[in-house]
Amino acid sequence: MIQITEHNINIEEIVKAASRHEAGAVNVFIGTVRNHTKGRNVLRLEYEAYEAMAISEIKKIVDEAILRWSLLGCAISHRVGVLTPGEVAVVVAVSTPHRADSFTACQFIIDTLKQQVPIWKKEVFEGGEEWISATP
Amino acid sequence: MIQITEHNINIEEIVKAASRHEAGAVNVFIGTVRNHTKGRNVLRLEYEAYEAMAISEIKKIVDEAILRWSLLGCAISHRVGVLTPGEVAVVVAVSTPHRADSFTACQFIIDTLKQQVPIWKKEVFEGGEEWISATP
Amino acid sequence: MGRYKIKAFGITKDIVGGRETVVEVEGNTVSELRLSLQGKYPGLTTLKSLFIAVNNAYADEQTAIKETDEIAMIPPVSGG
Amino acid sequence: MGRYKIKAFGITKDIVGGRETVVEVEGNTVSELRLSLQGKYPGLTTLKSLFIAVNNAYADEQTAIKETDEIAMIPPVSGG
Repeated sequence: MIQITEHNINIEEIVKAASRHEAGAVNVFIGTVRNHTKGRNVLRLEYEAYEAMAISEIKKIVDEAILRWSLLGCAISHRVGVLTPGEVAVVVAVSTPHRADSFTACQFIIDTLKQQVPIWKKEVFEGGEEWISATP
Repeated sequence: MIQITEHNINIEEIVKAASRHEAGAVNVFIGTVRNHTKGRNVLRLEYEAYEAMAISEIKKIVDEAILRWSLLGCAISHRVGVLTPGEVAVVVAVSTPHRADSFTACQFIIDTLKQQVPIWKKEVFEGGEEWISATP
Repeated sequence: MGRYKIKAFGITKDIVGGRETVVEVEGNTVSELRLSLQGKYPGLTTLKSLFIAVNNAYADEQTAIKETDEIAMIPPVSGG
Repeated sequence: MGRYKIKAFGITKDIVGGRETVVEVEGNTVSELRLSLQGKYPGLTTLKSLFIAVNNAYADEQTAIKETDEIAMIPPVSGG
Protein backbone atom coordinates (compact mmCIF):
# COMPACT_ATOMS: atom_id res chain seq x y z
CA MET A 1 0.00 0.00 0.00
CA ILE A 2 1.45 3.31 -1.14
CA GLN A 3 -0.54 6.44 -0.48
CA ILE A 4 -0.22 10.19 -0.97
CA THR A 5 -3.00 11.78 1.03
CA GLU A 6 -4.50 15.13 2.02
CA HIS A 7 -6.04 13.58 5.12
CA ASN A 8 -4.69 12.68 8.55
CA ILE A 9 -2.65 9.49 8.42
CA ASN A 10 -4.11 6.68 10.50
CA ILE A 11 -1.00 4.98 11.91
CA GLU A 12 -2.83 1.84 13.02
CA GLU A 13 -4.19 1.38 9.49
CA ILE A 14 -0.71 1.66 7.95
CA VAL A 15 0.68 -0.82 10.48
CA LYS A 16 -2.15 -3.27 9.68
CA ALA A 17 -1.50 -2.92 5.95
CA ALA A 18 2.17 -3.81 6.49
CA SER A 19 1.63 -6.68 8.96
CA ARG A 20 1.72 -10.34 7.97
CA HIS A 21 1.03 -13.42 10.08
CA GLU A 22 4.35 -14.93 8.98
CA ALA A 23 6.18 -11.81 10.16
CA GLY A 24 7.36 -11.45 13.75
CA ALA A 25 8.56 -7.88 13.46
CA VAL A 26 7.10 -4.62 12.26
CA ASN A 27 9.15 -1.45 12.20
CA VAL A 28 7.43 1.87 11.74
CA PHE A 29 8.96 5.26 11.10
CA ILE A 30 6.78 8.30 11.70
CA GLY A 31 7.95 11.71 10.59
CA THR A 32 6.20 14.54 12.38
CA VAL A 33 6.22 18.30 11.99
CA ARG A 34 8.59 19.90 14.51
CA ASN A 35 7.62 23.15 16.19
CA HIS A 36 11.04 24.64 15.56
CA THR A 37 13.98 24.16 13.19
CA LYS A 38 17.25 26.11 13.08
CA GLY A 39 16.00 28.22 15.97
CA ARG A 40 12.89 29.34 14.07
CA ASN A 41 9.34 28.90 15.30
CA VAL A 42 7.53 26.81 12.70
CA LEU A 43 3.94 27.88 12.05
CA ARG A 44 3.15 25.28 9.39
CA LEU A 45 4.58 23.17 6.58
CA GLU A 46 3.09 23.04 3.10
CA TYR A 47 3.73 19.75 1.34
CA GLU A 48 3.35 19.24 -2.38
CA ALA A 49 3.88 16.06 -4.41
CA TYR A 50 4.22 15.16 -8.07
CA GLU A 51 1.82 12.40 -7.22
CA ALA A 52 2.06 9.89 -10.09
CA MET A 53 5.85 10.07 -10.15
CA ALA A 54 6.10 10.01 -6.33
CA ILE A 55 4.12 6.77 -6.20
CA SER A 56 6.20 5.26 -8.98
CA GLU A 57 9.48 6.26 -7.26
CA ILE A 58 8.29 4.88 -3.90
CA LYS A 59 7.40 1.60 -5.65
CA LYS A 60 10.98 1.36 -6.97
CA ILE A 61 12.36 1.85 -3.45
CA VAL A 62 10.02 -0.79 -2.02
CA ASP A 63 10.95 -3.23 -4.80
CA GLU A 64 14.62 -2.76 -3.97
CA ALA A 65 13.93 -3.28 -0.25
CA ILE A 66 12.01 -6.50 -1.02
CA LEU A 67 15.03 -7.77 -2.98
CA ARG A 68 17.60 -6.81 -0.33
CA TRP A 69 15.79 -7.83 2.86
CA SER A 70 13.11 -10.41 3.56
CA LEU A 71 10.34 -7.86 3.41
CA LEU A 72 6.95 -9.52 3.83
CA GLY A 73 4.77 -6.44 3.97
CA CYS A 74 5.23 -2.72 3.44
CA ALA A 75 2.92 0.29 3.66
CA ILE A 76 3.82 3.92 3.12
CA SER A 77 1.67 7.02 3.48
CA HIS A 78 2.79 10.61 2.87
CA ARG A 79 0.71 13.69 3.64
CA VAL A 80 0.35 16.64 1.30
CA GLY A 81 -1.22 20.02 1.99
CA VAL A 82 -0.90 22.21 5.05
CA LEU A 83 0.44 20.60 8.25
CA THR A 84 0.93 22.14 11.67
CA PRO A 85 3.47 21.15 14.35
CA GLY A 86 2.83 17.75 15.87
CA GLU A 87 1.04 16.41 12.78
CA VAL A 88 2.24 13.25 11.04
CA ALA A 89 3.84 13.92 7.65
CA VAL A 90 4.95 10.42 6.69
CA VAL A 91 4.60 6.85 7.93
CA VAL A 92 6.69 3.92 6.67
CA ALA A 93 5.87 0.47 8.03
CA VAL A 94 7.60 -2.79 7.08
CA SER A 95 7.26 -6.31 8.36
CA THR A 96 9.95 -9.00 8.27
CA PRO A 97 10.41 -12.43 9.84
CA HIS A 98 13.23 -11.16 12.07
CA ARG A 99 13.59 -7.84 13.77
CA ALA A 100 17.03 -6.60 12.68
CA ASP A 101 15.88 -6.60 9.03
CA SER A 102 12.80 -4.58 9.93
CA PHE A 103 14.95 -1.72 11.25
CA THR A 104 17.39 -1.81 8.33
CA ALA A 105 14.71 -1.97 5.64
CA CYS A 106 12.55 0.76 7.19
CA GLN A 107 15.54 3.09 7.55
CA PHE A 108 16.61 2.40 3.96
CA ILE A 109 13.13 3.25 2.70
CA ILE A 110 12.74 6.55 4.57
CA ASP A 111 16.33 7.63 3.79
CA THR A 112 15.89 6.89 0.08
CA LEU A 113 12.41 8.40 -0.01
CA LYS A 114 13.83 11.67 1.32
CA GLN A 115 16.52 11.68 -1.38
CA GLN A 116 14.57 10.61 -4.44
CA VAL A 117 10.82 10.98 -4.19
CA PRO A 118 9.36 14.15 -5.75
CA ILE A 119 7.73 15.67 -2.69
CA TRP A 120 8.53 19.16 -1.48
CA LYS A 121 7.91 21.07 1.69
CA LYS A 122 7.76 24.78 2.28
CA GLU A 123 8.36 25.82 5.85
CA VAL A 124 6.37 28.80 7.02
CA PHE A 125 7.97 30.23 10.14
CA GLU A 126 7.59 33.43 12.14
CA GLY A 127 8.80 36.12 9.78
CA GLY A 128 9.18 34.20 6.52
CA GLU A 129 8.96 31.04 4.47
CA GLU A 130 11.37 28.75 2.63
CA TRP A 131 11.26 25.78 0.28
CA ILE A 132 13.41 23.35 2.27
CA SER A 133 16.76 22.36 0.65
CA ALA A 134 15.96 24.21 -2.58
CA THR A 135 18.87 26.64 -2.65
CA PRO A 136 22.46 26.37 -1.39
CA MET B 1 5.14 5.33 29.90
CA ILE B 2 6.02 1.73 30.70
CA GLN B 3 3.25 -0.82 30.76
CA ILE B 4 2.79 -4.55 31.27
CA THR B 5 -0.74 -5.36 30.22
CA GLU B 6 -3.20 -8.21 29.81
CA HIS B 7 -5.18 -6.24 27.24
CA ASN B 8 -4.69 -5.56 23.53
CA ILE B 9 -2.00 -2.96 22.96
CA ASN B 10 -3.30 0.19 21.29
CA ILE B 11 -0.41 1.15 18.99
CA GLU B 12 -1.69 4.68 18.33
CA GLU B 13 -1.82 5.32 22.09
CA ILE B 14 1.79 4.16 22.58
CA VAL B 15 2.94 6.33 19.66
CA LYS B 16 1.13 9.34 21.15
CA ALA B 17 2.71 8.73 24.55
CA ALA B 18 6.19 8.74 22.94
CA SER B 19 5.64 11.74 20.64
CA ARG B 20 6.89 15.24 21.42
CA HIS B 21 6.34 18.45 19.49
CA GLU B 22 10.11 19.12 19.52
CA ALA B 23 10.74 15.70 17.97
CA GLY B 24 10.71 15.20 14.21
CA ALA B 25 11.05 11.42 14.28
CA VAL B 26 9.28 8.56 15.96
CA ASN B 27 10.43 4.98 15.54
CA VAL B 28 8.19 2.15 16.60
CA PHE B 29 8.99 -1.52 16.89
CA ILE B 30 6.08 -3.94 17.06
CA GLY B 31 6.69 -7.55 17.92
CA THR B 32 3.88 -9.83 16.79
CA VAL B 33 3.13 -13.50 17.30
CA ARG B 34 4.22 -15.51 14.26
CA ASN B 35 2.06 -18.37 13.05
CA HIS B 36 5.07 -20.65 12.72
CA THR B 37 8.58 -20.98 14.15
CA LYS B 38 11.20 -23.64 13.35
CA GLY B 39 8.70 -25.30 11.04
CA ARG B 40 6.11 -25.72 13.80
CA ASN B 41 2.55 -24.40 13.62
CA VAL B 42 2.12 -22.05 16.54
CA LEU B 43 -1.27 -22.26 18.25
CA ARG B 44 -0.62 -19.64 20.94
CA LEU B 45 2.00 -18.03 23.12
CA GLU B 46 1.66 -17.68 26.88
CA TYR B 47 3.54 -14.67 28.26
CA GLU B 48 4.39 -14.22 31.90
CA ALA B 49 6.20 -11.33 33.59
CA TYR B 50 7.78 -10.66 36.96
CA GLU B 51 5.97 -7.38 36.75
CA ALA B 52 7.60 -5.11 39.33
CA MET B 53 11.09 -6.18 38.29
CA ALA B 54 10.25 -6.05 34.57
CA ILE B 55 9.15 -2.44 34.88
CA SER B 56 12.23 -1.55 36.90
CA GLU B 57 14.53 -3.25 34.34
CA ILE B 58 12.79 -1.52 31.42
CA LYS B 59 13.25 1.83 33.23
CA LYS B 60 17.00 1.17 33.45
CA ILE B 61 17.15 0.49 29.71
CA VAL B 62 15.20 3.65 28.91
CA ASP B 63 17.45 5.72 31.21
CA GLU B 64 20.50 4.41 29.37
CA ALA B 65 18.91 5.21 26.00
CA ILE B 66 18.11 8.76 27.17
CA LEU B 67 21.76 9.22 28.13
CA ARG B 68 23.17 7.77 24.89
CA TRP B 69 20.80 9.29 22.32
CA SER B 70 18.76 12.46 22.32
CA LEU B 71 15.62 10.64 23.35
CA LEU B 72 12.74 13.06 23.89
CA GLY B 73 9.95 10.58 24.50
CA CYS B 74 9.63 6.84 25.00
CA ALA B 75 6.73 4.48 25.58
CA ILE B 76 6.85 0.72 25.97
CA SER B 77 4.03 -1.77 26.35
CA HIS B 78 4.38 -5.54 26.74
CA ARG B 79 1.52 -8.01 26.72
CA VAL B 80 1.14 -10.88 29.17
CA GLY B 81 -1.32 -13.75 29.07
CA VAL B 82 -2.41 -15.87 26.13
CA LEU B 83 -1.71 -14.50 22.63
CA THR B 84 -2.61 -15.99 19.27
CA PRO B 85 -0.79 -15.54 15.94
CA GLY B 86 -1.02 -12.03 14.54
CA GLU B 87 -1.46 -10.42 17.96
CA VAL B 88 0.89 -7.69 19.17
CA ALA B 89 3.19 -8.83 21.99
CA VAL B 90 5.33 -5.73 22.45
CA VAL B 91 5.49 -2.15 21.25
CA VAL B 92 8.48 0.15 21.73
CA ALA B 93 8.16 3.76 20.55
CA VAL B 94 10.80 6.46 20.84
CA SER B 95 10.95 10.03 19.59
CA THR B 96 14.10 11.99 18.79
CA PRO B 97 14.88 15.28 17.05
CA HIS B 98 16.58 13.47 14.13
CA ARG B 99 15.63 10.22 12.52
CA ALA B 100 18.82 8.16 12.61
CA ASP B 101 18.82 8.30 16.43
CA SER B 102 15.22 7.09 16.55
CA PHE B 103 16.17 3.85 14.75
CA THR B 104 19.30 3.26 16.84
CA ALA B 105 17.62 3.96 20.17
CA CYS B 106 14.53 1.87 19.43
CA GLN B 107 16.64 -1.09 18.30
CA PHE B 108 18.83 -0.80 21.41
CA ILE B 109 15.77 -0.83 23.65
CA ILE B 110 14.09 -3.88 22.09
CA ASP B 111 17.39 -5.81 21.83
CA THR B 112 18.23 -5.12 25.48
CA LEU B 113 14.67 -5.77 26.64
CA LYS B 114 14.84 -9.23 25.07
CA GLN B 115 18.10 -9.97 26.89
CA GLN B 116 17.42 -8.56 30.34
CA VAL B 117 13.79 -8.05 31.20
CA PRO B 118 12.13 -10.83 33.24
CA ILE B 119 9.38 -11.81 30.82
CA TRP B 120 8.93 -15.36 29.56
CA LYS B 121 7.00 -16.95 26.77
CA LYS B 122 5.81 -20.49 26.40
CA GLU B 123 5.10 -21.53 22.84
CA VAL B 124 2.21 -23.90 22.40
CA PHE B 125 2.47 -25.56 19.00
CA GLU B 126 0.78 -28.49 17.31
CA GLY B 127 1.96 -31.47 19.33
CA GLY B 128 3.68 -29.82 22.27
CA GLU B 129 4.81 -26.80 24.20
CA GLU B 130 8.12 -25.19 25.16
CA TRP B 131 9.41 -22.36 27.34
CA ILE B 132 11.41 -20.46 24.73
CA SER B 133 15.21 -20.33 25.26
CA ALA B 134 14.96 -22.05 28.66
CA THR B 135 17.09 -25.11 27.98
CA PRO B 136 20.13 -25.65 25.73
CA MET C 1 13.01 22.54 -32.42
CA GLY C 2 9.80 22.12 -30.45
CA ARG C 3 7.36 23.60 -28.00
CA TYR C 4 7.26 21.78 -24.68
CA LYS C 5 4.81 22.03 -21.83
CA ILE C 6 6.67 21.65 -18.53
CA LYS C 7 5.17 20.97 -15.09
CA ALA C 8 6.60 22.96 -12.18
CA PHE C 9 6.68 21.97 -8.50
CA GLY C 10 7.94 23.45 -5.26
CA ILE C 11 10.25 26.40 -5.72
CA THR C 12 10.16 26.09 -9.54
CA LYS C 13 6.43 26.88 -9.38
CA ASP C 14 7.30 30.19 -7.73
CA ILE C 15 10.12 30.85 -10.25
CA VAL C 16 8.01 30.28 -13.37
CA GLY C 17 4.91 31.77 -11.75
CA GLY C 18 2.57 28.79 -12.11
CA ARG C 19 2.09 25.04 -12.18
CA GLU C 20 3.12 24.82 -15.82
CA THR C 21 5.16 26.72 -18.38
CA VAL C 22 5.84 26.35 -22.08
CA VAL C 23 9.31 26.68 -23.63
CA GLU C 24 10.67 26.58 -27.16
CA VAL C 25 13.65 24.24 -27.40
CA GLU C 26 16.33 24.09 -30.11
CA GLY C 27 16.80 20.35 -30.24
CA ASN C 28 15.11 17.39 -28.56
CA THR C 29 17.20 16.41 -25.54
CA VAL C 30 16.78 17.05 -21.83
CA SER C 31 20.06 18.96 -21.91
CA GLU C 32 18.74 21.37 -24.55
CA LEU C 33 15.43 21.71 -22.70
CA ARG C 34 17.32 22.65 -19.55
CA LEU C 35 19.21 25.40 -21.41
CA SER C 36 15.94 26.84 -22.71
CA LEU C 37 14.36 26.77 -19.26
CA GLN C 38 17.37 28.42 -17.66
CA GLY C 39 17.46 31.06 -20.45
CA LYS C 40 13.82 31.95 -19.90
CA TYR C 41 13.97 31.69 -16.06
CA PRO C 42 17.46 32.58 -14.77
CA GLY C 43 16.19 31.93 -11.21
CA LEU C 44 16.39 28.20 -12.00
CA THR C 45 20.21 28.41 -12.04
CA THR C 46 20.24 29.37 -8.34
CA LEU C 47 18.82 25.99 -7.26
CA LYS C 48 20.97 23.38 -5.52
CA SER C 49 19.94 20.96 -8.30
CA LEU C 50 17.31 20.65 -11.00
CA PHE C 51 16.37 17.29 -12.44
CA ILE C 52 14.05 16.77 -15.36
CA ALA C 53 11.48 13.98 -15.25
CA VAL C 54 10.09 12.51 -18.46
CA ASN C 55 6.94 10.41 -18.19
CA ASN C 56 7.19 10.10 -14.40
CA ALA C 57 10.84 9.00 -14.24
CA TYR C 58 14.12 10.84 -13.75
CA ALA C 59 15.72 11.47 -17.14
CA ASP C 60 19.40 11.98 -17.89
CA GLU C 61 20.81 14.80 -20.02
CA GLN C 62 20.89 12.71 -23.22
CA THR C 63 17.27 11.54 -23.00
CA ALA C 64 15.30 12.46 -26.15
CA ILE C 65 11.98 14.20 -25.55
CA LYS C 66 8.81 14.50 -27.61
CA GLU C 67 6.20 17.22 -27.35
CA THR C 68 3.69 14.62 -26.20
CA ASP C 69 5.83 13.48 -23.25
CA GLU C 70 4.86 14.46 -19.71
CA ILE C 71 7.82 16.58 -18.65
CA ALA C 72 8.44 18.08 -15.22
CA MET C 73 11.06 20.10 -13.37
CA ILE C 74 12.21 18.43 -10.16
CA PRO C 75 13.95 20.87 -7.80
CA PRO C 76 15.67 19.42 -4.68
CA VAL C 77 13.13 17.16 -2.99
CA SER C 78 12.33 17.54 0.70
CA GLY C 79 9.66 15.00 1.56
CA GLY C 80 9.44 13.12 4.80
CA MET D 1 21.13 -20.70 58.09
CA GLY D 2 17.70 -19.47 57.03
CA ARG D 3 14.38 -20.24 55.44
CA TYR D 4 13.80 -18.35 52.23
CA LYS D 5 10.63 -17.91 50.21
CA ILE D 6 11.52 -17.87 46.50
CA LYS D 7 9.30 -16.75 43.62
CA ALA D 8 9.31 -18.93 40.51
CA PHE D 9 8.58 -17.85 36.93
CA GLY D 10 8.48 -19.49 33.52
CA ILE D 11 10.04 -22.92 33.40
CA THR D 12 11.12 -22.72 37.06
CA LYS D 13 7.43 -22.57 38.01
CA ASP D 14 6.99 -25.95 36.30
CA ILE D 15 10.16 -27.35 37.92
CA VAL D 16 9.23 -26.41 41.50
CA GLY D 17 5.53 -27.06 40.89
CA GLY D 18 4.16 -23.61 41.79
CA ARG D 19 4.62 -19.86 41.86
CA GLU D 20 6.68 -20.04 45.04
CA THR D 21 8.87 -22.43 46.98
CA VAL D 22 10.65 -22.36 50.32
CA VAL D 23 14.23 -23.55 50.83
CA GLU D 24 16.51 -23.90 53.83
CA VAL D 25 19.90 -22.34 53.12
CA GLU D 26 23.21 -22.93 54.94
CA GLY D 27 24.55 -19.38 54.78
CA ASN D 28 23.24 -16.07 53.55
CA THR D 29 24.54 -15.52 50.02
CA VAL D 30 22.95 -15.91 46.61
CA SER D 31 25.56 -18.55 45.82
CA GLU D 32 24.50 -20.68 48.81
CA LEU D 33 20.83 -20.14 48.00
CA ARG D 34 21.45 -21.37 44.46
CA LEU D 35 23.09 -24.58 45.80
CA SER D 36 20.09 -25.26 48.05
CA LEU D 37 17.65 -24.68 45.20
CA GLN D 38 19.59 -26.97 42.86
CA GLY D 39 19.86 -29.63 45.60
CA LYS D 40 16.09 -29.58 46.16
CA TYR D 41 15.20 -29.27 42.44
CA PRO D 42 17.86 -30.94 40.23
CA GLY D 43 15.81 -29.87 37.17
CA LEU D 44 17.11 -26.34 37.71
CA THR D 45 20.61 -27.44 36.65
CA THR D 46 19.35 -28.26 33.15
CA LEU D 47 18.55 -24.62 32.40
CA LYS D 48 20.64 -22.52 30.02
CA SER D 49 21.05 -20.02 32.86
CA LEU D 50 19.48 -19.18 36.21
CA PHE D 51 19.80 -15.74 37.71
CA ILE D 52 18.60 -14.79 41.16
CA ALA D 53 16.86 -11.47 41.70
CA VAL D 54 16.83 -9.81 45.10
CA ASN D 55 14.32 -7.02 45.68
CA ASN D 56 13.54 -6.66 41.98
CA ALA D 57 17.14 -6.45 40.75
CA TYR D 58 19.60 -8.99 39.39
CA ALA D 59 21.94 -10.10 42.20
CA ASP D 60 25.45 -11.49 41.88
CA GLU D 61 26.71 -14.61 43.63
CA GLN D 62 28.18 -12.70 46.60
CA THR D 63 25.03 -10.73 47.38
CA ALA D 64 23.88 -11.25 50.97
CA ILE D 65 20.23 -12.14 51.44
CA LYS D 66 17.81 -11.76 54.33
CA GLU D 67 14.65 -13.76 54.94
CA THR D 68 12.61 -10.57 54.44
CA ASP D 69 14.02 -9.91 50.95
CA GLU D 70 11.88 -10.51 47.88
CA ILE D 71 13.82 -13.23 46.09
CA ALA D 72 13.06 -14.73 42.69
CA MET D 73 14.48 -17.25 40.25
CA ILE D 74 15.02 -15.80 36.78
CA PRO D 75 15.39 -18.52 34.12
CA PRO D 76 16.43 -17.39 30.58
CA VAL D 77 14.13 -14.53 29.62
CA SER D 78 12.23 -14.59 26.33
CA GLY D 79 10.10 -11.47 26.18
CA GLY D 80 9.40 -9.48 23.06
